[in-house]
Amino acid sequence: MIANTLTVILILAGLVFFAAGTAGLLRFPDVYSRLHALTKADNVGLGLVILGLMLQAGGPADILKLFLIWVLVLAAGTTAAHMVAQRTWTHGEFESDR
Amino acid sequence: MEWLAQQLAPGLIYPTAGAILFALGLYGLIRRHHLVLRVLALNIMGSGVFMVLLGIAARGEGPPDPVAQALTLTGIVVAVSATAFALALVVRLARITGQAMMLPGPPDDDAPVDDISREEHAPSTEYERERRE
Amino acid sequence: MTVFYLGAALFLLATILLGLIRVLRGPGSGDRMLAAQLFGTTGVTILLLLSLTLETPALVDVALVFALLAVVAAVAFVRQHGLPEPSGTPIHQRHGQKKEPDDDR
Amino acid sequence: MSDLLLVVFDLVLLVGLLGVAWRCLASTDLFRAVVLFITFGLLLALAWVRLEAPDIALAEAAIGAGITGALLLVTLERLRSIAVERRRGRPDEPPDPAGADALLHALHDPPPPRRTFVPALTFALVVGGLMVTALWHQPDAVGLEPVVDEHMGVSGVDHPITAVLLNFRAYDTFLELAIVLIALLGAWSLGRYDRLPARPAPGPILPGTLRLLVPVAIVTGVYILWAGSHAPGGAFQAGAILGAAGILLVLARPRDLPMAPSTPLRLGLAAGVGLFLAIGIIGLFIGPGLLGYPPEWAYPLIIVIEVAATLSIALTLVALFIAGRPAGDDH
Amino acid sequence: MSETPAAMLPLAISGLVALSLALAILATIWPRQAHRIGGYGAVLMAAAVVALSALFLAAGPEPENAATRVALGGWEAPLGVMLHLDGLSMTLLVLTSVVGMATSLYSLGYVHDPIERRQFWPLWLWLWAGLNMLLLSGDAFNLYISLEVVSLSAVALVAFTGTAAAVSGAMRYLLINILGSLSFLMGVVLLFGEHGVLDLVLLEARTEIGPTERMAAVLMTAGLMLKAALFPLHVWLAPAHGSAPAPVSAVLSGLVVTGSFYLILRLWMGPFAPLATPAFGILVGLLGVAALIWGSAQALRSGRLKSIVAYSTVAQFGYLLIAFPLMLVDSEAWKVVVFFAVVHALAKASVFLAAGTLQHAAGHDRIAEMGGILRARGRTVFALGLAGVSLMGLPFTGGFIAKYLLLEAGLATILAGSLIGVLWVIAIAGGGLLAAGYVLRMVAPAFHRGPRDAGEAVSPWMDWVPLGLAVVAAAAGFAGTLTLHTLTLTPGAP
Repeated sequence: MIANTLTVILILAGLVFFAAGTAGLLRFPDVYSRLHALTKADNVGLGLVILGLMLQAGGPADILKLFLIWVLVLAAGTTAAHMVAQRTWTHGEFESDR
Repeated sequence: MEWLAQQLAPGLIYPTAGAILFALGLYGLIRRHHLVLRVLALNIMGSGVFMVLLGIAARGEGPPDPVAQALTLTGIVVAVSATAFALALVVRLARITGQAMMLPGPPDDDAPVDDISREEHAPSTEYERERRE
Repeated sequence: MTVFYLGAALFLLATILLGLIRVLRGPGSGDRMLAAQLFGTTGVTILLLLSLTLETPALVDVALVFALLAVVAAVAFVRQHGLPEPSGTPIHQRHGQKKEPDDDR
Repeated sequence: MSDLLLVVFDLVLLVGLLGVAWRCLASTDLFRAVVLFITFGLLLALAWVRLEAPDIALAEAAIGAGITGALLLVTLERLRSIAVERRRGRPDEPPDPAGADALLHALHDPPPPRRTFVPALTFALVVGGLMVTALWHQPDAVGLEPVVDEHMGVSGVDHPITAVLLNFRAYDTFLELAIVLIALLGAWSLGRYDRLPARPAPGPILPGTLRLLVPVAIVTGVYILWAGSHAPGGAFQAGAILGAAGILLVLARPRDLPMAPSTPLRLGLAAGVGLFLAIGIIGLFIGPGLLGYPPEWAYPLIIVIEVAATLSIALTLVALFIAGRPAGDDH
Repeated sequence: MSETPAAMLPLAISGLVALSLALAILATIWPRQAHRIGGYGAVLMAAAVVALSALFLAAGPEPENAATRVALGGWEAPLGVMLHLDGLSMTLLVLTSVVGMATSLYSLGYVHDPIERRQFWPLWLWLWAGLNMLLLSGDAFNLYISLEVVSLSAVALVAFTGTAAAVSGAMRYLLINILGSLSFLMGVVLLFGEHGVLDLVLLEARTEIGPTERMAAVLMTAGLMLKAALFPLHVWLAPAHGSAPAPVSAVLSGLVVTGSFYLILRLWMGPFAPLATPAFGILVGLLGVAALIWGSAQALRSGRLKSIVAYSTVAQFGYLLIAFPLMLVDSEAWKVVVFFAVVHALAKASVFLAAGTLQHAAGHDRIAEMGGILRARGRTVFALGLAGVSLMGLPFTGGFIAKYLLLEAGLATILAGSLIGVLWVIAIAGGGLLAAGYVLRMVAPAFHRGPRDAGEAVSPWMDWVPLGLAVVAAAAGFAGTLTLHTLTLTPGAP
């Protein structure tokens, strides 16, 4: 019973961060600040949701798989954010948008 | 309320959405002239067909029909290979004609004729010379 | 509990549709790519929640694959210029093609 | 309550799908269309999940997110570099006027003329409308599910979809592997790569991430291949995942890509198809028929074919991504 | 093997499928030997098909059990995929093997460059395997997959020369092919949704007139008409066939387009038979007449040898459309249509191969400037003329018998009271006249006085194969009774 309430609380917290991420994506003025919206949403938002789901997970295998998913999304998020920032910084805004 | 829930069963909504996607892709294929957009339109039409197929398979209570899912899987792999070949052809066309648009035009009868059987068109001779450079 | 998971999944789906505004309006293509990356992450979360709602553990594998391949699109976007043009094709040799442009970037 | 939420989820998902598809086809900027198409693939995977087809969601995730997105983005870049090259005007050739706005043409498609709007719209509406009416007149579930269940015992695997794919309708799957191979042969006949120079990434981030991701991708691919016999998964999803890992390596090439000599590469490419046919011919003589397996040998033979198919598909998808045959092929 | 021929037939059918696929895979694995695999394989395949037809004729005395159905992998109809062999597919299989062998031998001389050989032969053998599977398959989704195999390899071969015209023609052909395949697949999905069965014979038993059947019929027929370049949807044919290598154009015009027409016939004789109303027949007939007129006009106007022949394909396929209304009235007319398609495929393939030889010799294929070449190369021009005569349908050729039987069917419709039959009769006779127009246009420069110029040296294959195929096309007239007898062994045909 406690697990259920804990899961609900954790998932709700995660949703807050996802909402923050999307709001940031829409509201922030330029690419570099929007990067924060992206990285916040996945490493913390997803992290909380996965913590919540770990409580419901069956055996240790599921818990490890969920943890692996979180690590992979972390890697993807950071790499994408870094490379987009680096390319935008070196090449300026992309010419295809004029 | 019951009628509404019965009408909105996934077995009916998804095939309808699939048919709309098919028509949308068809519309895009006819209207847009850029080849990459036309390839995207064909992919969207394909996804529409698979949505109709899987929507039909999901009708009724029991688990969905595995034959339909196997057909969809086969269809998706065929779609991705056709797309990959089409994109390679688009790049080759852009390299030769300088643009990636497919404007409807009559076949030009005086286009230079290239005959792979003739001697001066043999690529191996040019390939040898290029490797010697 | 499944109602709660479904409500959360619905909320996340709404955030994706909201994020589409950035894709449509986003001035730079970098913004669009970021939005796509965010959708990937949100998609992974929705899949995890749905795996509990529909009681199909296989969806965790789907989420795993999504998480794994989210980076491919991002890398393809950033390092697009990785692949030069194929050169000597059987018949084009005589079309007087210049050596393909070496990668300056 | 929960099925009401499910219906709302369906409606929101489908509205999103149709909206993304419409905006993707209506956008004048090619890059935006490709990003919208990648999002379309993601929403499509959610639709397959909602239709209780985890196998298809897995394939859509592996192929949509991994292969098609990267393929489209690289195609756009190639079109751009061709346009830049023509616009710069080759020294031996006067810059052709078409080249001036070639850059614009390359990644920008002007909105189409008004005159084709009405006929195209009416034609699409008629086709769509007739189809929807036909679909709404169809009876309820009439699938082959009971027939498949009946024969599951003999099929040699526990997962119905893998049974249908590799045993009941093995002929379709065989031809599908052939189609992937033919697409590659077609792409190879268009161009050749003499060498693919190494392009190490500027910073440590990308190589580091690749060192983490590629091994995990390979392990995941093998896991999904193995899971295919009793749970959603199988040769095509695994092949697409390994293919995507290969595409990652091709994009971030630490060293020169080896221009593999022709025969081993072609053996690898045709391994799936060749082994499938060989086992099929054996089945013709000692088994129930062409592409059939003697019942007690079904499981091991299916596993052998799936492993070969996974390797072939992964190799073929990476080669299709490069879209040029290796120089080793020509001398 | 003491078993009766009927028992051997299923083994032979599976063996033929396995053989054609094995050849294609071998050529893909060893590209350096691909041309040898292709050459010997072509002869082997032709021999296998002849043996199969001998078995088929021996096994099928009475038409009822003539349709041999092979369950692949031992799984019966609703679950597994069934191979289906009857008179109709047997006749077209023999046609495919004859034209295929001729084209393969011709390609030995035509594609002589080592680099190109390695790419040409695997694609061509996959195309041939795809055609064999298309003709043998009895399962709706399997037909879609075979169509994809044929389409992708055909497009890759059209783009083979790599010129701007070839690649843009191939791109247009690919887009139209994928569109046709998707619309065909949507038709299959609708039928599967309605009946839950994919096998054509089972579908035929279950279909009745309803919205789904009508929509599926429209979608599948439209998809196949796109692929067969039948009149209103023929826009891709001339650029694709005109700029492809000669053996590829011969196969495209002869076999790929005929294969799509075969599928239309199979569907409208099988699952969609109840849907064929007289009004629909007349509409298709009018399309046929329009195709005849438009195709012939373009052929008479065009300046290049290959595009004349490509436009003549559109025109001659007008005949197949005209035959639809005839089939509704006189149920035996479908055999005549198939016989006409067989003769047309043979003649068209030999004309394309002869045109390829002349183009190789002259370096271009503008008729106005080819007088010297035509005068010098008597053998190829004779092949061109002989096949052209068969296209025109002069007496003693296969074309004549086909058109005579078509005229007979046309007259039967007039006697049956429908006045539109007069239009069909005029169109059939007029079509032959127009065909005479553009065939003579191709051959006429040879009779003008002027210098002879043998042009580029031509390999013996390229010299003799067109002549051989032209003789076979003309001799098809004498094989009429045998072909019509084989066609009668199609159960379920009206």
